[in-house]
Amino acid sequence: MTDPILSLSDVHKSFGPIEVLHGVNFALRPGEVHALIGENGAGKSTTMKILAGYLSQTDGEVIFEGNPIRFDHSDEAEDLGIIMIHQEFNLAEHLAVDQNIFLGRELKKGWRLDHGEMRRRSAELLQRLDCRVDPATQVNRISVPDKQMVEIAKALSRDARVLIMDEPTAVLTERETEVLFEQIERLREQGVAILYTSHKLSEVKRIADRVTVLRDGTMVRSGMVEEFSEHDMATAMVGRELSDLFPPKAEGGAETVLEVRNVSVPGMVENASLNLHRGEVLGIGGLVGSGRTELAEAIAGLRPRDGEVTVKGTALPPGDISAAVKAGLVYLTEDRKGAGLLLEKTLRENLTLPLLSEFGNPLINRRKEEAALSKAIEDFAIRAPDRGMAVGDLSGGNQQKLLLAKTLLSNPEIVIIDEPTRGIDIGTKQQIYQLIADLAAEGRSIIVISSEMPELIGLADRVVVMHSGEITGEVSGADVNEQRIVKLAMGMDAEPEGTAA
Amino acid sequence: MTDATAKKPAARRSSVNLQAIGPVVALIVLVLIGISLSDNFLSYANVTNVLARSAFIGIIAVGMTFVITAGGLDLSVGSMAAFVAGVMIIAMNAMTERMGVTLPVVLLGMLIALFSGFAAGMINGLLITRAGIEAFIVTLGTMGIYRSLITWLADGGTLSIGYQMGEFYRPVYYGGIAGISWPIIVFALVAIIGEIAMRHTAFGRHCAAIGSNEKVARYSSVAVLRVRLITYALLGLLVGLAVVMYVPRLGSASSATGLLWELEAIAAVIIGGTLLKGGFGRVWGTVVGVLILSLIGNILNLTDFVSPYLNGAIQGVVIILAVVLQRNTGPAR
Amino acid sequence: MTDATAKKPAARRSSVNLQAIGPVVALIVLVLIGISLSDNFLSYANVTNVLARSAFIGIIAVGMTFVITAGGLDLSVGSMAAFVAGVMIIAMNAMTERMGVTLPVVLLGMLIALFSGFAAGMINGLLITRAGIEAFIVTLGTMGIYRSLITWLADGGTLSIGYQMGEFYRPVYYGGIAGISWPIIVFALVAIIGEIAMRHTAFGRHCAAIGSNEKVARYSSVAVLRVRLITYALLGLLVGLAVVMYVPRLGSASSATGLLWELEAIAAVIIGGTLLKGGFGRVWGTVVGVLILSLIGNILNLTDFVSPYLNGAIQGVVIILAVVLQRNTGPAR
Amino acid sequence: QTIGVSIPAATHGWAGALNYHAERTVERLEETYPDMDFVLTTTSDPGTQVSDLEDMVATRGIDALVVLPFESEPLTGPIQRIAESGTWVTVVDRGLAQDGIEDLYVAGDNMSFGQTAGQYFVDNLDSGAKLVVMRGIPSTVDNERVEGFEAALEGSDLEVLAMDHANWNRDNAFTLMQDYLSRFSEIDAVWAADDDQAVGALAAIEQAGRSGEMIVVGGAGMKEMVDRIRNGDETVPVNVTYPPSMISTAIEMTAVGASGAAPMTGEFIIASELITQDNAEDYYFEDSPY
Ligand SMILES: Nc1ncnc2c1ncn2[C@@H]1O[C@H](COP(=O)(O)OP(=O)(O)OP(=O)(O)O)[C@@H](O)[C@H]1O
Ligand SMILES: Nc1ncnc2c1ncn2[C@@H]1O[C@H](COP(=O)(O)OP(=O)(O)OP(=O)(O)O)[C@@H](O)[C@H]1O
Ligand SMILES: O[C@@H]1[C@@H](O)[C@H](O)OC[C@H]1O
Ligand SMILES: [Mg+2]
Ligand SMILES: [Mg+2]
Repeated sequence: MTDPILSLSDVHKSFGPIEVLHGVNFALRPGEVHALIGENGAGKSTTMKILAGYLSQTDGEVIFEGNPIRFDHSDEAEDLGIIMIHQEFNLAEHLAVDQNIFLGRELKKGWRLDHGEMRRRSAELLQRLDCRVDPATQVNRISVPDKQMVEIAKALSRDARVLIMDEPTAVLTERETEVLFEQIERLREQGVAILYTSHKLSEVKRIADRVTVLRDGTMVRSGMVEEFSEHDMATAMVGRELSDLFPPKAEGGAETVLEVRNVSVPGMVENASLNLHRGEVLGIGGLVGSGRTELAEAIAGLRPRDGEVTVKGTALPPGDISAAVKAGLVYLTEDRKGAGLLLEKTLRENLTLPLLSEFGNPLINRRKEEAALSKAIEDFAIRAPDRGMAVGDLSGGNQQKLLLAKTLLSNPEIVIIDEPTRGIDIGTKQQIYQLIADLAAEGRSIIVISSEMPELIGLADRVVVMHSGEITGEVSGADVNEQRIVKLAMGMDAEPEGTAA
Repeated sequence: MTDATAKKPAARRSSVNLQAIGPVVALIVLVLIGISLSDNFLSYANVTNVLARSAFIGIIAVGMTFVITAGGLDLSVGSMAAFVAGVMIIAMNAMTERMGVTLPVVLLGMLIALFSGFAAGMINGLLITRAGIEAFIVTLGTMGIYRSLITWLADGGTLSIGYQMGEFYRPVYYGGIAGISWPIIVFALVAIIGEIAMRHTAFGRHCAAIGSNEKVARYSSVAVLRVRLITYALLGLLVGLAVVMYVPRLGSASSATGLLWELEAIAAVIIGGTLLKGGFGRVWGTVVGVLILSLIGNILNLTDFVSPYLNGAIQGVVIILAVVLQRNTGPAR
Repeated sequence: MTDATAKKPAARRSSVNLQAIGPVVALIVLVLIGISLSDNFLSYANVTNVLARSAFIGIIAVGMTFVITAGGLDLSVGSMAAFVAGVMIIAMNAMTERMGVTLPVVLLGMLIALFSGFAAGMINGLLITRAGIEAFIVTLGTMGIYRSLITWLADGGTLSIGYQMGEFYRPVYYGGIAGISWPIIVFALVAIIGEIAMRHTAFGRHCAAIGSNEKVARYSSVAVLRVRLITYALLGLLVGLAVVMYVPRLGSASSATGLLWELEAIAAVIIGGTLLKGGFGRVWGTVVGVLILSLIGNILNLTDFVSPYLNGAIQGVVIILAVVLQRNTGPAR
Repeated sequence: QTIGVSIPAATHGWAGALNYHAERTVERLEETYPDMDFVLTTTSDPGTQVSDLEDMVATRGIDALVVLPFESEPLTGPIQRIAESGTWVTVVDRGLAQDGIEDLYVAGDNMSFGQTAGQYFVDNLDSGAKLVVMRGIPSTVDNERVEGFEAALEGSDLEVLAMDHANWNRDNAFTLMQDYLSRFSEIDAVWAADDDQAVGALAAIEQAGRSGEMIVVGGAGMKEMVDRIRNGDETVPVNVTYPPSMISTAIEMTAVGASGAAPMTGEFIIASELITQDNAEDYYFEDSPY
């Protein structure tokens, strides 16, 4: 076995008075893919940031090639070839894709920037990742998964000896995940040490050589991947036995609560029509960029659109989100950081933002807000070391839970959830699936947009599939299976018989 | 270990406290300097003078706090005040001719001032929210427009309220109840209501949300455009209110009225701890900021400093120092 | 795999184009208005006048573009210009006494101006980056300080360069090569270098990155504080350069020198399409903005509008319109 | 004895000279009268001036006030109250809107300032001559001057081609003059109305190479202008006085009055004189800053 290149020895980390890492040990070896798994808030991101020099440990040591090392700045780590992809995007939104990829490491011809070369290499990197974005596009115009690919391209553009990736696949579909894994394989062969986190345990099983499990800031288990089944991993993470991930599917009633007729969003969605019944969980599948998000946003009044959206017989005016909310229709965004949460504000302020009028008029009843927060923390198992902290300091998964709580606060009748479990640990996922089932059982109707095939299949009774901005088909009942969905998503099977069953 | 992120929570907590007391400390220091320089500093007359004259900028700055918190800016308030004062005076003079020196004329005059301010604010707000033009440009434009209009209304000179009417209206600035003069009372009320609105109402929350991240606010079904529009209209209304207190003080308006008030109001807001980029606002901080600015002028008048030419320099230094006190170390933009 | 992606660039290009041509269209419209109103508008003399007088604000505005792109602001440039001009004149007068009316005195004077500007900019930059005080407050403070200092240096009056020296130095403003006057040449050079620096150097790229997201820039190992400091120092240096061109024009400086230049410079930058909140800057846009502002004044002087009192109003309207042209529809902040 | 002095800030040349004189006089008098105290404030808008006056009364307990009102109307009420409380009041330059408030009035005469210049043009220009006019900062002072000027031109056949504001500022005047020169091929005279404006206008005329085509008359008696007149400069034949040193006169008279040496009440109007080559010597003060 090769010597570790980078390791942690008894590392502790406190934020203010709260210690979140209680003595973490583990080592990264060249040519090895090491998976770090654990529940939301277990300390994975914190551990990674310490390794990459973005945070300093309060106690213990970071050891690089056998010597203790202290990074004064992430630059120093980067100079040693330690590269990290953060869980949250680190892209300058106003800059173009290629400008971001080479930010801080611009290529030059003399004193001048070498635009051509940077663009060429960016294109090359993106192509290697099978990502179609034009390197000249401004980052604020590309989709969330594309941003992730840009992040990956940015990391690949640096000469990494250690590559640390914090949930790189959370926002990717299986297809892109495949592409990423090919790259990981390639790097592994080149002798790069790779640290990787994911809540998708099947992925871990597939790609990792070694697995370390964190629970509450403590390392509970570490070993070669062969020693773990997916079930073992989940149990080690959560600290208890997990029952079935998916609750039994609810069958929707006959009453149509939401009718979408010929909705188009210029350049993104064309003539989409669908129905949603009371008590139903409807899935929307498709590849990245197929326009699912745009369709959902158009329905929810967040985008200008053509076509008709009717909630229980009443037409919703386009582009009017408050009308949609009033009609009982809400949308949970896939863009947590950009559109979901106010990162500098507290949990309470975020939770009640969409529904402030319910919390007292004209004066907000603070106690009622606190009560709502307590309930949300309990219902959604939000782990916040401190109730008064800024949401940006929550772990990624806990932010997602808060976003869910916020969206569902108004007790909506129709919920469109875009990537509901993005970055959520397996234990909580189960809770959220249960919650969705419960909502349906209460007679609410849910649309789930998900890039996780098992999630779609496990939750939805009926799945609508999009390709290139158009709805290419619908499957239901026993037809809800991976093969059918993938075919439709690739645009290979648009015949009506697909929907017949 | 230099990493800023690492220190953040600790720094954040302590900096919140420091930020909170920063301007207050500066204010206290100024008061102590004042006391040490002159026995009359704490006299009833001086305290009343300083507070009453702070009222104009103060009332406007409270409105500015909302605009800035919501990520906006208004450079036009100074000229708007001059313009509104001009309109009010012309209207009152015209009405006095017909109705004599009577209370209804004063009340109507006040209404006209409030309404003109509100309308002017609405115009700014509509251009910003509906036409989608950068607030800086819109209000730079209207700043020039209102300043021109008052110059034109006054024919390059001064618009004055009739002498009799002036005397009749005077008590609105110089009078008061229980020894507290009206401008102080009105300023205090505006500040208190403003503070409550900022911290305890949906409107205040929405302003902060919009300033913090407009897209998140929109996705949270906050009526972004409407809230933003309201901040400008509200600021206009408060400019009108400031004018209602200002006109009885000087009884006139000219192209020199309200000069640089916008800078003073914005400075007071920022000194008070509101973020210029938006997302966080503090009305009581603004009040402290206004008082700091007023006190600098007052203290400079208490003694003979080196040269009156250098007043501006001292003012500049104090403004910077007042803010140094509240920022700990972390570099800002 | 998706044609949605394919359609995207097209949409983007059209909106970029509109933004890009917006100010140019406004400029062309103004030129056409100028031509239609006065036969002399396109005369060599008038064109030279307008361009040369734009040079001061123009040179400063190019520097301001970098400051604003990096998410900063500088309110002090007008008073800084006055102060630097004062220092330069005093120094040149002192040197003339000893060294006579000679070229070295002029060159040394220029060096002193450039250096004072640079130093003043550094002070702003250090207070902002090291002491971590909001740029608005720092430069509001130094604005007052420099303005006071020039008043004090000039003893309230005007500092004038000695007559002989003034005559000797004059050609730097009035002279030129091949019929193009020096200020125009220098302005053009500054603009071209600025445009190149913004678009083709790492410095320009880093300014945009910092203005767009400071944390991202820091994580990408951009030396945030240093780049930001450089923007202010560079702006100071350019203020010095503007002064080098300004002093030979009238040979004097007073407390009225450079009044409101900061507003004009910032307005030019924003009209040109640079984002006030930072993240995107366009030097050539700034040049167009400066020309628009100069042309408005020129056209107003070349014709008789209703009342000269209303010049400011017309200016305001044109500024707003110039920007309306460039924003398509989407509401801004 | 405390004497308060409140004047506009040094925002343009003339006001700067006013500040200069006020400061020197205060220094000098503080030495002459050791038991006399002076408070000097400068302001750039009427509102602040009222605040300064309030501060003088409330915190400095002034016995006498010398004030150059930034504007007449807004300062009338506040000054009246100070006068009513028994404080001695000397008003300088810009009179109050009500008669009989001040104890002493020291002033120049703005109507006559404009009239004197206008009369000079009427008397010395050929009939049909063409003029351009630069106005100051829009204000009562400026209005009175223009009124006087227009009154003098009334009935003559001089033609005023254009009239715009240059705000008593050299740079603005330079720009404005450049544009006038582009616009009018024939200009016979420029009434710059203020010597800072004259400086700007002259520079523009020289640049355009049109020196000798027209005369330029400024105002207020700036040293450089008087010097040119003295030397028989053809472009600058005359000037009209408006001495900033009137503030010294006012402060001195007030101090004398307050010290009880002699009663000093009434009006002291310093007429606007025409400076010509003949009398220029009398108006040239080598060490005046203005
Ligand atoms: N800057 C900070 N200030 C305060 N607390 C923090 C900060 N950063 C992280 N924490 C806390 O530290 C704990 C560990 O967070 P971390 O982000 O490492 O979790 P994680 O394992 O990556 O979780 P997830 O799966 O949700 O991403 C959490 O409780 C989080 O709230
Ligand atoms: N603001 C925008 N401007 C221009 N194009 C955009 C914008 N937002 C998204 N797009 C593009 O629209 C297409 C659809 O993106 P969208 O995010 O809706 O896909 P999706 O089907 O929801 O898949 P996923 O959510 O997995 O990304 C993408 O090609 C994306 O790049
Ligand atoms: O302030 C005025 C000054 O600028 C002008 O030149 O002369 C008269 C003064 O009152
Ligand atoms: Mg994490
Ligand atoms: Mg999506």
